[in-house]
Amino acid sequence: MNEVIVSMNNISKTFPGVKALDNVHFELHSGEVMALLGENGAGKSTLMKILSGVYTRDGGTMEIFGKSYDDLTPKQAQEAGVAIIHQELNMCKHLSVAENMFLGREMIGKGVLDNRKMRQEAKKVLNELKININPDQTVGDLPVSKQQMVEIAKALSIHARILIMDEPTSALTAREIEDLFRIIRDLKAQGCGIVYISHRLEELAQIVDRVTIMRDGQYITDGNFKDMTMDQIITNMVGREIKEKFPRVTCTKGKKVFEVKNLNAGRMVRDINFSLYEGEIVGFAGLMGAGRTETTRAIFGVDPKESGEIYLDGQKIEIHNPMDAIKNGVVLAPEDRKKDGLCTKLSIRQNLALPNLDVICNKLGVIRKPKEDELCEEAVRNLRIKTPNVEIDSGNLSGGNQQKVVVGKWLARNSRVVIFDEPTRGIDVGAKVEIYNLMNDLKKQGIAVMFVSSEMPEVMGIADRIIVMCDGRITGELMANEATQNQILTMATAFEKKKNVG
Amino acid sequence: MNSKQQNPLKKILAIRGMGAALTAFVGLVIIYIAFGLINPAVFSGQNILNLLRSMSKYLLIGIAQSYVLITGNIDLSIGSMVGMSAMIAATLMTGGMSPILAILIALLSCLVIGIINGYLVGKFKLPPFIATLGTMFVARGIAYMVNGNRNTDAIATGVGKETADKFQNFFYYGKTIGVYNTFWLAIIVFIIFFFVLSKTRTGRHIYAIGSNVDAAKLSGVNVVATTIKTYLISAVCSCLVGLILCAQAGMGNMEAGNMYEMYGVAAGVIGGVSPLGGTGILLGTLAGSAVWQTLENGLNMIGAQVGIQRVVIGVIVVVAVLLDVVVRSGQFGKRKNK
Amino acid sequence: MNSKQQNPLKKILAIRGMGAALTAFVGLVIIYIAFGLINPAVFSGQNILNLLRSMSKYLLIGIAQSYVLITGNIDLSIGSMVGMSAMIAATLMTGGMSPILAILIALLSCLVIGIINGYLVGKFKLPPFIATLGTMFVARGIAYMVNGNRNTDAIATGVGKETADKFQNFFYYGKTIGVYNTFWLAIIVFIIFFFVLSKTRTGRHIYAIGSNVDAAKLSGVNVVATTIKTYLISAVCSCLVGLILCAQAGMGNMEAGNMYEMYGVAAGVIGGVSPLGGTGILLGTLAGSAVWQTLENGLNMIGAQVGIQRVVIGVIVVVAVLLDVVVRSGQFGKRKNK
Amino acid sequence: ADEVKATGDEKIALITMDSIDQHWISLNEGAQEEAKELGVTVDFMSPNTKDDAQQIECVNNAVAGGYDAIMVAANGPDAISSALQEASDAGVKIVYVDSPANVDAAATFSTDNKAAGKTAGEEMIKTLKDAGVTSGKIGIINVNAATDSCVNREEGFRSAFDGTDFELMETQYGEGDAAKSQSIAENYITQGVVGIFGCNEGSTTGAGNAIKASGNDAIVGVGFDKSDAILNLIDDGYLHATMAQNPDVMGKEGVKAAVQAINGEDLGGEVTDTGVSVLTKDSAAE
Ligand SMILES: Nc1ncnc2c1ncn2[C@@H]1O[C@H](COP(=O)(O)OP(=O)(O)OP(=O)(O)O)[C@@H](O)[C@H]1O
Ligand SMILES: Nc1ncnc2c1ncn2[C@@H]1O[C@H](COP(=O)(O)OP(=O)(O)OP(=O)(O)O)[C@@H](O)[C@H]1O
Ligand SMILES: [Mg+2]
Ligand SMILES: [Mg+2]
Repeated sequence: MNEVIVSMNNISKTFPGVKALDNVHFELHSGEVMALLGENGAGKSTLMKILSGVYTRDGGTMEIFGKSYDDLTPKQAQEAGVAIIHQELNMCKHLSVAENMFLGREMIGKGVLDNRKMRQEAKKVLNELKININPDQTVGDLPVSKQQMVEIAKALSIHARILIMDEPTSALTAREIEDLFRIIRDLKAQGCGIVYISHRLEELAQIVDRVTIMRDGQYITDGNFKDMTMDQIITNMVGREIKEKFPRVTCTKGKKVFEVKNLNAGRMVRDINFSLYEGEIVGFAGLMGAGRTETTRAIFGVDPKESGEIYLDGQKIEIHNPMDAIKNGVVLAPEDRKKDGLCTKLSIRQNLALPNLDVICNKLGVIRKPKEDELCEEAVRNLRIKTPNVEIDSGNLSGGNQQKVVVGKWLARNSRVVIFDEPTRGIDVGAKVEIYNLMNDLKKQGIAVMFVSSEMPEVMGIADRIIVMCDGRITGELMANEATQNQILTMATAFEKKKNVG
Repeated sequence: MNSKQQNPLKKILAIRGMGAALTAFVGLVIIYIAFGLINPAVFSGQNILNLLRSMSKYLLIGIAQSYVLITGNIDLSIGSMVGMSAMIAATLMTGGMSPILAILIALLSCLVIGIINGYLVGKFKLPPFIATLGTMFVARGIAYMVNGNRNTDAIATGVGKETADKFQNFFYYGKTIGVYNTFWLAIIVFIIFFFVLSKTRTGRHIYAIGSNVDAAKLSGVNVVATTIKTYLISAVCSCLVGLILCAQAGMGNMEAGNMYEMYGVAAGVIGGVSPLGGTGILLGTLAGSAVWQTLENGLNMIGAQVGIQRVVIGVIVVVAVLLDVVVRSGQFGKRKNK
Repeated sequence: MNSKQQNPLKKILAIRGMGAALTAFVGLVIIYIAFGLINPAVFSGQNILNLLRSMSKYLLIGIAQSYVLITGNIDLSIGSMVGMSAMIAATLMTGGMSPILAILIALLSCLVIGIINGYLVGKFKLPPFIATLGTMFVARGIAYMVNGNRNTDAIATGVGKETADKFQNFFYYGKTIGVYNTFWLAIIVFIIFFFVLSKTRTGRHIYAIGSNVDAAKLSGVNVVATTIKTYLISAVCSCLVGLILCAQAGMGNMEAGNMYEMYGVAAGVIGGVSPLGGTGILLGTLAGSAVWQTLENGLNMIGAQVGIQRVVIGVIVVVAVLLDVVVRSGQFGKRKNK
Repeated sequence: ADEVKATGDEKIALITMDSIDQHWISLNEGAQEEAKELGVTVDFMSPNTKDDAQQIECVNNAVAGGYDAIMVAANGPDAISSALQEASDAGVKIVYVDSPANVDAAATFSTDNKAAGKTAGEEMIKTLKDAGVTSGKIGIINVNAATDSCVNREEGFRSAFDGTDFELMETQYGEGDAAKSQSIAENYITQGVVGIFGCNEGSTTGAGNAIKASGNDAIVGVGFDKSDAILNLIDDGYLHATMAQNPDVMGKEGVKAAVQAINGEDLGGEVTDTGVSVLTKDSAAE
C-alpha cells in the first residue's frame, strides 16, 4: 500500500497558441484520493488526458506502476490499468447501456459478439453500484444524470487500478453523489489510486486525502488535504486572495416585476407559480432533474407551453419563442454553454452581437460597426473577459471566459428579467465570484434575477429568496437568511408517492 | 427486466431500426399491388424474376451506402466505382485476359479508391461529401481512360464466346434453382454483411462511430481503421455491381452506374438508415432497394413518362423520411422545436 | 484592443475565411497561367470574355450553394431548379407569353421549390441531403413535364425573333462596356449577396445557425425563417442560371443544369466555404467558381480528353480541401489523432 | 408494304435510346400513326436517359409484359444483344430502328450513320472550298464516347477529311447538352477553327449558337438532326447544313415489319437505309 503508482515529471503540452502544460509534476499513490485542483484552463483535464492516452505530450516523462511510457493510446492506457471518466459525457446515444459499457472491448463468444454475457456483466456492475438501469435501455433515452452514472459504471467495469474522475459530480443528484463517494471509498480500500477533479470545493472534505494544485499550466504545490485550509487552497488556485466567496449586497425589495401563473409544459413543468421582484435574486434549488431547466426553457419560449400565463410589470405577455421573450426584456443564459450558449466557431464579437442585432442594426438590417464595437468593448471590459481581442474564436476560450461571453450577450440590452441557469457550473472560484457580482449589479439596477443552481451553498449565499423544485413541481419557498440545507433537501426530495411506482 | 419471457414478436420489434424496416416492407407491398392492379403483367412470374434480378444491384449499392451512412459519412464515389470496375473488367477481358484475373484487378482498383476514401475521411478528416465528390470525379475519369475514352467492344471478341457466356451467365443471365444468379449473389453478400453489421465487433464499432465518434475513440475504437473498412465494403459492393453491369451488357460502358450513389442513399434512407449516422439495419436497406426497384419497374410497366416518374420518386423519398421523422420525433427526449 | 491602429492589410487578412479565399485566388492565377503556357489562346481577349461569361453561371450557383452550406445544410435541388426555370420560361415564351411574365413565373416556381426545401429542412428537420434529394427529383420531373417530356422549340417561334433576340441579348449575347451582360448580372447579384452575408443581420444569423443552431435559437434567431431565406436565395440564383441557359440556347432544355449542385459545392468548397457550416465568405466562392471555370475551359482548350479532365478536376477538389484542413488543423481545438 | 394485315391483337414495345430527344419522339409519332392505321398496340417504353443498363431493363420488362415484338434502337449494339437474344429465344420478334444490335432481327430500318457522317464532312469541305478555304482547324462536338450511332457519325465525318490539309481537333464531349456544347464550340472558335461539326441535336444547336454569339458566320457549322432551333440557325445563316434523318419513316416501317413478323412472315432480316437528307438554307426553304 501507498507506493507511487503514477509519476509524471516535467510534462509539457502546447496547443496552437496555448501552452496548456508547462513542466508539470504529478504523483499519485495507491490507496489515496488525490484532488487535482485549479482554475478553469489550468490544464487539469489536459494532464489527465495525457495520462489516459488521449493526448500525446510534447515533453517530460511518465511512469505508471514503475513502467515508463512514451506514447500511449487510450487502449494501452486501459491495459496499463488507467480508466478515466471524462469531463464531458462520452456516450453513444444510439447504443444500449451494455453496448456502451463494453465499447472497444466487446466480449466475443463463438466468433460473434456475446451480447448475453455483456448484458449480464453490465447488470452485475450496475447492481454493485446500486444503479437501477436496464442494460438494454438505449442510452440516449436516459436522463443526463443516469448517463453520467453509466459512464462511471463503464470506467469501473474495467477494474482499473488508477481511476481518473474529471468533474464526475457536476451532473449527479445528491443521492447519486453519496453512492459515488461510497464507491470511491471502497476502491480506495482496495488500493486503487483515484484522481478527483472538481470545482465543488465543499465536496473535497468527504473523500480527499491529498491535493495537487495547478495554475496557468504550471504545477504550484501539493500536500495533504488535512494540512491545508480552504483559503490556502483557493489562494494557490487563483493566485490571489478571494475575500468573500459569496459577496452579498442588500437592496430594498421593490415592486413586482415578473409573474408566472399556472405554467405547465410537459412532465417536468407542472403548475408552476412564482413572482420576481425588483432588488432581489430568487434562487431555484433542487436536485438534478427537478425540472428547473425545463421551467426556464418553457418561460423563455424554447419549449412549447401547454398552459399558463406570464405577466411583466403587471401586463400579460405572450411568449411563443425566444424572440418574443427577448422583445419583452426576458432573457436566459442557458445551462449548457457548449450546446445552447455559444456559437463556438464564431468570434467573441459575433457571439456578443448575436442577440443584440436588433439594437446594433439600422432600420434596413445593416450592421452599424461603431455600435457593435462599442458593445463588444463594454462587455469585455465589464466582465473582464480574458482575451487578446474580440475576433478570437469563442470556442478557444477557457470555460469560465466562455461562460462570461454567454452572460455578456445579455447585459448589453435593457432587460427586465434575467434568468441564469447554472451560471457557475464547471467554472472556478474566481470566475464564480465575478458572476455573482454581475448578478448583484443587475439586482442593484432593479432587474429581476432568477438564479437556478444545484449547488446549495451558492444558492444560500447569493439568493435572497429560494424556491425549491422537485419532480416538476414547486415544493417550497424559503427566505435565504432563515433557510437551512436540511430544509431545502427535504423540499427537494418531496416526491409524490405515486411517482415511485412507475 | 425478465427479457427472456418476452413474446418473440415483441422481441423482434424491439430491435433498433426494425420499425422503419417493417414500415418500408409494408410500403413495398402496397406499391407493388398498386402497380399490379394497373398492369397485371407486374404480377407475372417472369416480371417477379426480373424484379429480383434488377433489385439486386440496388441492394448491393444500398448495402455499400448504408455501411457508410451508419458511420455518419457518405460515399459519392459509388456510381463511379461501378463504372470503373465495369470498364476495367471489360477492357481486360476484351484484351483476352481471363475473367477471374480481370475481376481481381477490377476489385483491386475499387479497393484502392475505397482506401483513399477511407484515409481522406477517417484519417485526414475531410468532410466525406467533398472527399468522395473528388474520388467520384477521379474514378469516373479512370473509367473513361482505361479504354481510351471509349466503350469497350464485346468481351466475347477477347475471351471468346464461350468464356464470355460463362461470365455473363454467372453474373446476370444464368439461373440457379429457377432464380437469376444475380439475386443469389446479392443475397449472399447481404447475409454476410448483415451478419458483420449485427453480430461482430466491427459492426458494433460502425454504429458507435456513427453515434458519437469522440466517445468511440475514447473507448479505444480504432476510428480510422473502421472508417476505412466501411469504405472498403462500399468499394467491394460497387465493384460487384460493376461486374453485374458488365455481364449484363457483355461489354464495358463508361457511364455505367451513373447516379447509383444517390440510389444507394435512397434505398438506405427509405429503409430507415439515418444519414446522420448511428441507426439503421440492413433489413431496411433490403426493403428500401426493393421499393426503389419496384417503383422503377412499375412506373415503366404502366408506361409513365419520365417527368411524372421523377416526381413520384422524389415525393416518395421525401415522404418516407418525413414519416420517419414524424414518427420518431421526441425520441431521445430531443427537445421539440416549435 | 486598439484594433483601429492595425495595418490595413493585416486587418483584411484577419477577416474570417479570407485566408482560404486568397489561397483560392492564388491557385486560380497559377492554373490560368499554366494553361496559357500550354495554349496561348487561353490568354486571348475573346477567351477572357468567354471565361467571364461562363464562370458567371458557376458564380451564381456557387452563391446559391454557399448560403446553404454556411448554415450547415446542402441544396441538391439546385441543378433541377436551373432546368425547371429554363423549361418553364422557354415553354411560356414559345407559347407567346412576354419574356417578363415568363421570367416571373419561372422565378415563382423556383421560389416554391425553395420554400419547400426551407420548410422540410428548417421546420420539419429533415436531413437536408434527403429533403433536397427529393426535391431534386421533383423539380427535374417538372422540368420534363412542362412541355410534355420534350425540349421546347425555339422561343423565337413564340415571341417573335425580335423579342427573342432582346431576351437572349439581355441574359447572354449582349455586352455592356465591352463585357458580356451575363457577367454584370452575376456580379450585381454577387455584390448584393456579399453585402447581405457580411453586413446584415440576416447574414449574421446564417453564420450563427451554421455554427450552433441551438445557441442561435436561444439568442433569438428565427431558425426556420433564416433557413427558408437561404433556400429562397438558392432558388433565386438557380432561376437566374436557368434563364441564362435558356437565353444561351434560345430554347428550353430539360436536362439543363444537370450536376450544377455539385459544381456549386465545388466552387464554394474550393473557396473555403466549409460544408460543416459556420465558415466561408463569398469572395472565396468567387475565386472557387473562377477556378472551376478556368479548369473546365483550360482543359478543353489544351485538348485534354474527358477521362483526364475528370481526374484532374477530382484531384483539385480533394487537394483544395486537404490543404485547407492541413493548414487549419489544430484550430477549433479539434483533437489530433495519432 | 401496303398489303400488311393485322389481327389487332399484336402488342409491340418500342424501345428507343431515350424518351426525350426530338428524334425519338418523331420516331414514336411515326410508329403510333401506323399503329392506329393497323389497329395494333405500340407502347413506348424507353429509358429516361441513354443508358445501356436501363435499356436492357426495358427489354426485360417488355418480355415480362408479354409483348409479341420489340422495336428497338440499340444504344450500344453489343450491350443489348444478350438481352435481345433472351427475348428472341422467348419467341419475341425483334425489329431494329435507327441503330441495330448484333442479334438477328426480322428487319432493320436505319440510317447508315457512318455514311451520313461522311456526307456531312464532304458538305463541309465543299462549302469551305467554295469560300476559298482549303486548310485550318475543324472542331468536333460529340455526345459522349459511348453512344454508338454518334461515334459512327464522327468516324464517317473524320474519314471525309482523309487527304485534305484540314486539321481535325480533339473531339470534345458535351453530353448532348446544348449549353455545354456551346461552351465547347466557343473554345474552338477562340482557337480559330474554320468549321465545327455537331454529332447530334444538342451538339449542333450548341455549335450554331456559338457561331451566332461570335458573330463570325464565316465559320462553317454542320450538324445532325432536325429541330426548330437548328432550322432557325440555318435560316439565319449561322449553321450551314444539318443531316436530317427520317425517324418517322423508321417508326412507320418498323411497325409494319413487326406486325408482319408476328404474323409469321419471314422478312429475311432485310436492312433498309431510310436515308438522310442534307438540309441547307436553300433546301430548307423549299
Ligand atoms: N484540444 C485543445 N485545443 C486547443 N486548446 C486546448 C485544447 N484543450 C485544452 N486547450 C487549452 O488548454 C488549456 C488547458 O485546458 P484544460 O481543459 O486542461 O483546463 P482545465 O484545467 O481542465 O479547465 P476546466 O476546469 O475548465 O475544465 C486551456 O487554455 C484550453 O483552452
Ligand atoms: N438533453 C436532454 N435529453 C433528454 N432529456 C433531458 C435532457 N435534459 C434534461 N432532460 C430531462 O428533463 C428532466 C429535467 O432536466 P434537468 O436535469 O435539466 O433538470 P433541472 O431541474 O434543470 O436540473 P439541473 O438544472 O440541475 O440540471 C430530467 O428528468 C431529464 O431526464
Ligand atoms: Mg477540465
Ligand atoms: Mg438544469
